[in-house]
Amino acid sequence: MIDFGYGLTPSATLRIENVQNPLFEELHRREPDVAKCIACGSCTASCSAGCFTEMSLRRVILSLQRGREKEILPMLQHCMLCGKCQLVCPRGINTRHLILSIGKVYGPADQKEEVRP
Amino acid sequence: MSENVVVIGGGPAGIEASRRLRDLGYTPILIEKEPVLGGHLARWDRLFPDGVEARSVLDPMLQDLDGIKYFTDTTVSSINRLKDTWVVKLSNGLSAQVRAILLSTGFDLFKAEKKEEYGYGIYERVITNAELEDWFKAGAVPQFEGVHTIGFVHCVGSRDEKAGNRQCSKVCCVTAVKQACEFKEKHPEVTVYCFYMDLRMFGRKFEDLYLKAQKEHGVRFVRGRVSEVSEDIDGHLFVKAEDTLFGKPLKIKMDMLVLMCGMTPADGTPELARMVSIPMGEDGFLVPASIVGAPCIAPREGIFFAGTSTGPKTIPETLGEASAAALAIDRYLKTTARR
Amino acid sequence: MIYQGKQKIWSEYQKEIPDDHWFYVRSCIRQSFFPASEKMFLEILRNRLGKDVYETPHHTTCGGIAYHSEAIPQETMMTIIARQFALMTEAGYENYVCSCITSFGLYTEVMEDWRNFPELEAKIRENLWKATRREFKIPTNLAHASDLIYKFRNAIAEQAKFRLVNKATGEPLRVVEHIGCHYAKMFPSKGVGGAEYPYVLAGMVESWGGEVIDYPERRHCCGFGFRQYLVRANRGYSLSNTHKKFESMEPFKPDMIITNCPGCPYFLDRWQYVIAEQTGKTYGGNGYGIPVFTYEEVAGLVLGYDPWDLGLQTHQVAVEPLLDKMGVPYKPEDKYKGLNGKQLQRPEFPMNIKCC
Amino acid sequence: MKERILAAYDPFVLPFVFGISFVIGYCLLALFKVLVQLSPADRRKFALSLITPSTILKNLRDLFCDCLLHVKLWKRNKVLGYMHSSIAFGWFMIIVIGHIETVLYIPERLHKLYYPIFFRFFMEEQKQTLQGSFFFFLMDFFLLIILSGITLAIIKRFRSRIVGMRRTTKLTLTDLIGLYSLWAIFPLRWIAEGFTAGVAGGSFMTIPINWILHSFMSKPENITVAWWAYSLALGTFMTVLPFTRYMHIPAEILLIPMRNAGLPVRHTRKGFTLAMLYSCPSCGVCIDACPMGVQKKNVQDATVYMVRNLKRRNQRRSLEIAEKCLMCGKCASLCQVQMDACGIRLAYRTAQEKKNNRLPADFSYLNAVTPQEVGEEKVLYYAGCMSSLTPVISRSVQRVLQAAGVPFELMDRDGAICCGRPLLLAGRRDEAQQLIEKNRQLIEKSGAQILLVSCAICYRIFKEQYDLIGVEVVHYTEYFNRLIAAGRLPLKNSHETLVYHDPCDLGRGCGIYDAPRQALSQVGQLVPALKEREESVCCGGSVGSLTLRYEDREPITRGSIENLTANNPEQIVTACPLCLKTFGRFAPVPVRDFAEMLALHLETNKNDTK
Repeated sequence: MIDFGYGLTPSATLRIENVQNPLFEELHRREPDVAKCIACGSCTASCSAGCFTEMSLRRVILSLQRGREKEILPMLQHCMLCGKCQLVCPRGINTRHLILSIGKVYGPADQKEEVRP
Repeated sequence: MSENVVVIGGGPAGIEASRRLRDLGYTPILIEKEPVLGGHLARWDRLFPDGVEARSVLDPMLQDLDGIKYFTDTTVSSINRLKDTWVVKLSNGLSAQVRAILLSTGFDLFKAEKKEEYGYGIYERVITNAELEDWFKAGAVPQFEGVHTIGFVHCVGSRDEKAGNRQCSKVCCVTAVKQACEFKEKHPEVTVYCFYMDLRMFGRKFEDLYLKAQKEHGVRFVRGRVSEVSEDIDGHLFVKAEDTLFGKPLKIKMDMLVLMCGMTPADGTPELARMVSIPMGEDGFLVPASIVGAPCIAPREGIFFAGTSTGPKTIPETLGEASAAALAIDRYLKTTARR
Repeated sequence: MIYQGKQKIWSEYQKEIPDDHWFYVRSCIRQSFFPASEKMFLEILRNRLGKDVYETPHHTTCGGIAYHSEAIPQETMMTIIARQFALMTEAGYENYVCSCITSFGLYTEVMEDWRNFPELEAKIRENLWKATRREFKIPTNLAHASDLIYKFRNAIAEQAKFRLVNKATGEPLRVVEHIGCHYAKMFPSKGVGGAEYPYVLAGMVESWGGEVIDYPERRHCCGFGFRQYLVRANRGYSLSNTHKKFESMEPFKPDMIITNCPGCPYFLDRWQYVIAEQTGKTYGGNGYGIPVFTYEEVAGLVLGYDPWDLGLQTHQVAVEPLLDKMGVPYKPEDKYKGLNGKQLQRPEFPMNIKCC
Repeated sequence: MKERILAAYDPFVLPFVFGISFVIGYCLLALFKVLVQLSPADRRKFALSLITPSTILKNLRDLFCDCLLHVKLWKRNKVLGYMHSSIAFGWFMIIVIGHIETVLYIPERLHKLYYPIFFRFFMEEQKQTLQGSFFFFLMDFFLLIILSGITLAIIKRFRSRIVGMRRTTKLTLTDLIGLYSLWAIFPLRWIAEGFTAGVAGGSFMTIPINWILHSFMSKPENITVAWWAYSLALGTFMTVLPFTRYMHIPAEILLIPMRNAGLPVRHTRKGFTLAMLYSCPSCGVCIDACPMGVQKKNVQDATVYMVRNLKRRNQRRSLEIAEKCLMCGKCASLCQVQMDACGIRLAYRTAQEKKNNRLPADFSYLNAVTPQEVGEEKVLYYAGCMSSLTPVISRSVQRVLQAAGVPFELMDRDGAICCGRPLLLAGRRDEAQQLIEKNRQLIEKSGAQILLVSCAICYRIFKEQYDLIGVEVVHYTEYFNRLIAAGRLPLKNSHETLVYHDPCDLGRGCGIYDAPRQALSQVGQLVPALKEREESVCCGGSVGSLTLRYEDREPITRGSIENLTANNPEQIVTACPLCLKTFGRFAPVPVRDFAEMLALHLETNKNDTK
């Protein structure tokens, strides 16, 4: 292998047709509101954690829709669940339950089995 | 004998205005260049926001044409001013002398092939909103083998100076959402994308339809204008856009792409405008005396407008304006003394 | 693919290309990258077709590389171009043909600018006068050299000794045509066939028996991009661009690539080597690359010129597999012989991409 | 008195003996299970409480008042109170008197479980004595009391509205068996004792029955049939008891001392929680109490059904109910056995999150927030995150403080760190603890001695979980009321009619009901809501519910507003930003914050910049 001093840069292009989404479907089953987002950004603008971090619920939802679940953890881990986003959401999305559901559906995929009825 | 009024253009605006004029005691002479009346509405299958059949709106109108003289397959050869009247000569050899003319010349769908980068007319799987409507009407969406993903491209030829149309066509957003829902109803397994710049859900229940598309049908909305379309070796489409909410370019393989062609001024309108010496707007639509206060009155005596000849409108707006135009004509004819 | 749809678009983008009497200007870099190409252009037009093509040793760069690398300001570039026009005017020509796509784009842009801003043109005239005491007329017709080959493609086809056809199977060769970005993307009406579905090279391929491939990244830039290539730290972008195109065309199994720009064939050719070295991947089958040609080289091959006289040995990607497909005879032992018939040094072969 | 049946035995006692043995055995096992499931610390705490004199007294009082007299129920509903206490106390007295009689007349038979119960069968009255008549009278008197209670119960069963209940619990099959056998016990006893009243003696209830019975059937074998029936009813009732809601009768005896020992809910169905689950009498008070009940589909989510699902180990439903609840605490505050409904739900949520949440939390960014020096003389005001969406609150608080001349400092001018209660309510206890710790540092290091809080949600967690040393946490309703009492806040009374809404976390959560009312009475005329104080109806906006959708919260809010506006107040006043925002959406009259109301009525508006 020759070192040319440069190399191929990975494509920044989103390829969403390859998004195989059983996880997103599971999330949608738990919290159907996830489909209602109109990306207005009210949640992000009012976010208590957003004062200090890059937390953006709008972005989290979009990332999940685009199959980029790896990008959500750095944001969601800062959430204090204060619920301001739920108060400001014009579509009435149950944001807190959405966040809690994301925590159960996504996340480092090792770990425990869900309590089954 | 009742007074004649010439109505040019037999779409919903022309038919509705003719019926109202007849109700007011005039004899409308309705001229339509196509073989049938109804304009674009005759081609459409279902209407937003509730999905009522276009037929259910148009048919009652077409069954109520008594007292209206209408000529299909007919165009206007010339219009001349004679004292306080207009002499209208038709392509079928007839002519009429009237005091009022209503221009309800409507619109043409933007010619999708003008947006070369979308490949309409080059790639089989790129179709227009009107063609999809044809398919819905025929009751069968053509089965390209294994259609898994389809996309709707909003603003094709609208809000696009390069395409010669700066204006928003107003109805395409909600039409796209309506068609996306219809498609999902027929083929729930298909993934449907809408590529939009803004979603202009201005009308009553339009937002509900949008919500339904998201919530019930899982239609995926991507904010970003499609930049180019190409074909892969199997004939699938490659669609490129920027996901502007995500801030990244996006590429997606599609099995079908529907172009939401916007409204452009009808081809024949400038010629008619020239015949009666009224100005055309910069955008190619007719210009009323006051766009706010007198939207159906031309700045020339005896000329009136209705419908999309003065800019994009929905069906209810068009019908409302047709009635308003009929009243404006009636008032004009009654207040100007007849010689 | 609906072919008639493309034809319809092509019919809307037909530019006027005069038949004869051209003032020819060369490209800065093609003479070293593809040394026989410009010679072949003159050869075909003058000797094969009997056209009047004038060339003067006084012409220079158009300034494009410096301009696009932001090394010189616009006015300087325009003045350089004005001088070129002056040379044409002095030689008594009105039709200007250039070998380089960057130049073609720049000439188009400058002429368009002057049309829109006459005061700018006046200023440039003044600059030129002050600097060189020359005056110029704006060319009546501006063409890229590929426009002329396109125009005479059928005449060339009539004299063809070989066709872009697989001799063994009789099938047309599968050809990727790559158009330089500056040919028509900026001014679609100035290119044959427009910007979206350019016909200039596709027309040649069709005339000479090949089949054009319409692959998804057909419109994409080759990756040259001036600053992307000229600055080494940015070369990854350039490489990635090229890589993207090859990945996209790979399923179509192209036999060859034809180009009309100085940079494109160079990068499409050389980056195949770099990609092979970095990823181990080759695109041409059997460990070979996809051979990349200029349109003059292809015209030369079709007309039966010796591949080594066409300078094909300067390509990184071996052209022999294609020559074999077309049935063009060649002597492998002559590949690295100099003009004097003496064997030059054979190049060291790379590891991952097969060469001959 | 003389023993009539010398064997002191008859086969008819067998059903009863079986029943009572079974129920005692079962209860002992259950007791053992509960005690084993307690954590060692809790067990120690419980044992200690059982020998603490003050707790012993309290236990006795509670057992008497709650189990026998149903004092709480009396306060709430006299008919229901009478119904329950008549049966419970009456039955208890019959058992006690039966034993006294046995002790008095034939103490050697006391070891036979059934003897005091069937005393009248085994003994005969030889000659009438005053003492005998007294006991006969007492027995018949309490039987009458019980029968009156049973009559009420039967009426309630078919016409619950008569006793003031809108919805009652849907009974299970075993519940029904228990119910009917319970109903049968006392009429059968009446008949059985009536048969023997001729020989065994009786009083005003049993003697007349004796006459009537003997007028048409005097055969002695009928006597045994009646006593068999009585014993069978008792036996049936006791045998099914552990599987019915009547399990609450023995369970409460355990629950009361456990509760008085101050044990916390630690598990979803073990230990203390299990004792609570056993103690639920399925009375259904929680059904009407639940604000979600405005929608019929939510009735199944009332606490009584949660208990039932937990008992049946129905995880899916238990989880649904646990996550849906608004955590307003109304059911718990009305519950006869003081079921910690919210505590159990919270335990459920916490267990769920512990098991299934796979996203770690990281609040290290909060390190960037440093304590500000406030000093002792200033009040530290924490507005809370919600208040940034209701700026009227923090602005009004500041105006009132300025008017009263109280020096203060805002703790969260640049965005609040959440108090942690929303996380806690979502079951993320450890994460909440991180925020609590951070806030505690900020507060304690500020040097302030008073932390003023205007959000009821924050206030509750500050009170319950923060354990702030040297800092008094005070809600603005209390603090402003103090200022008024001290004459530092001159207010003018507009005599507008106001209704005050008790926010769940402030009222039921922290027991603050009077301070806001006292203060508000200075600026307007308070009118009562239909239900208020501990029965106030949640606004529906609560962060307590995890799964309730926006569209399902609206009916709750409207229901709550209906409750508030029953007496046509001109304004609604609340003391929680979330209630303010929630009511604001649908209320037909202006909704004002408590501080806003005071600020609007400040006498000297010198500082009023409007």
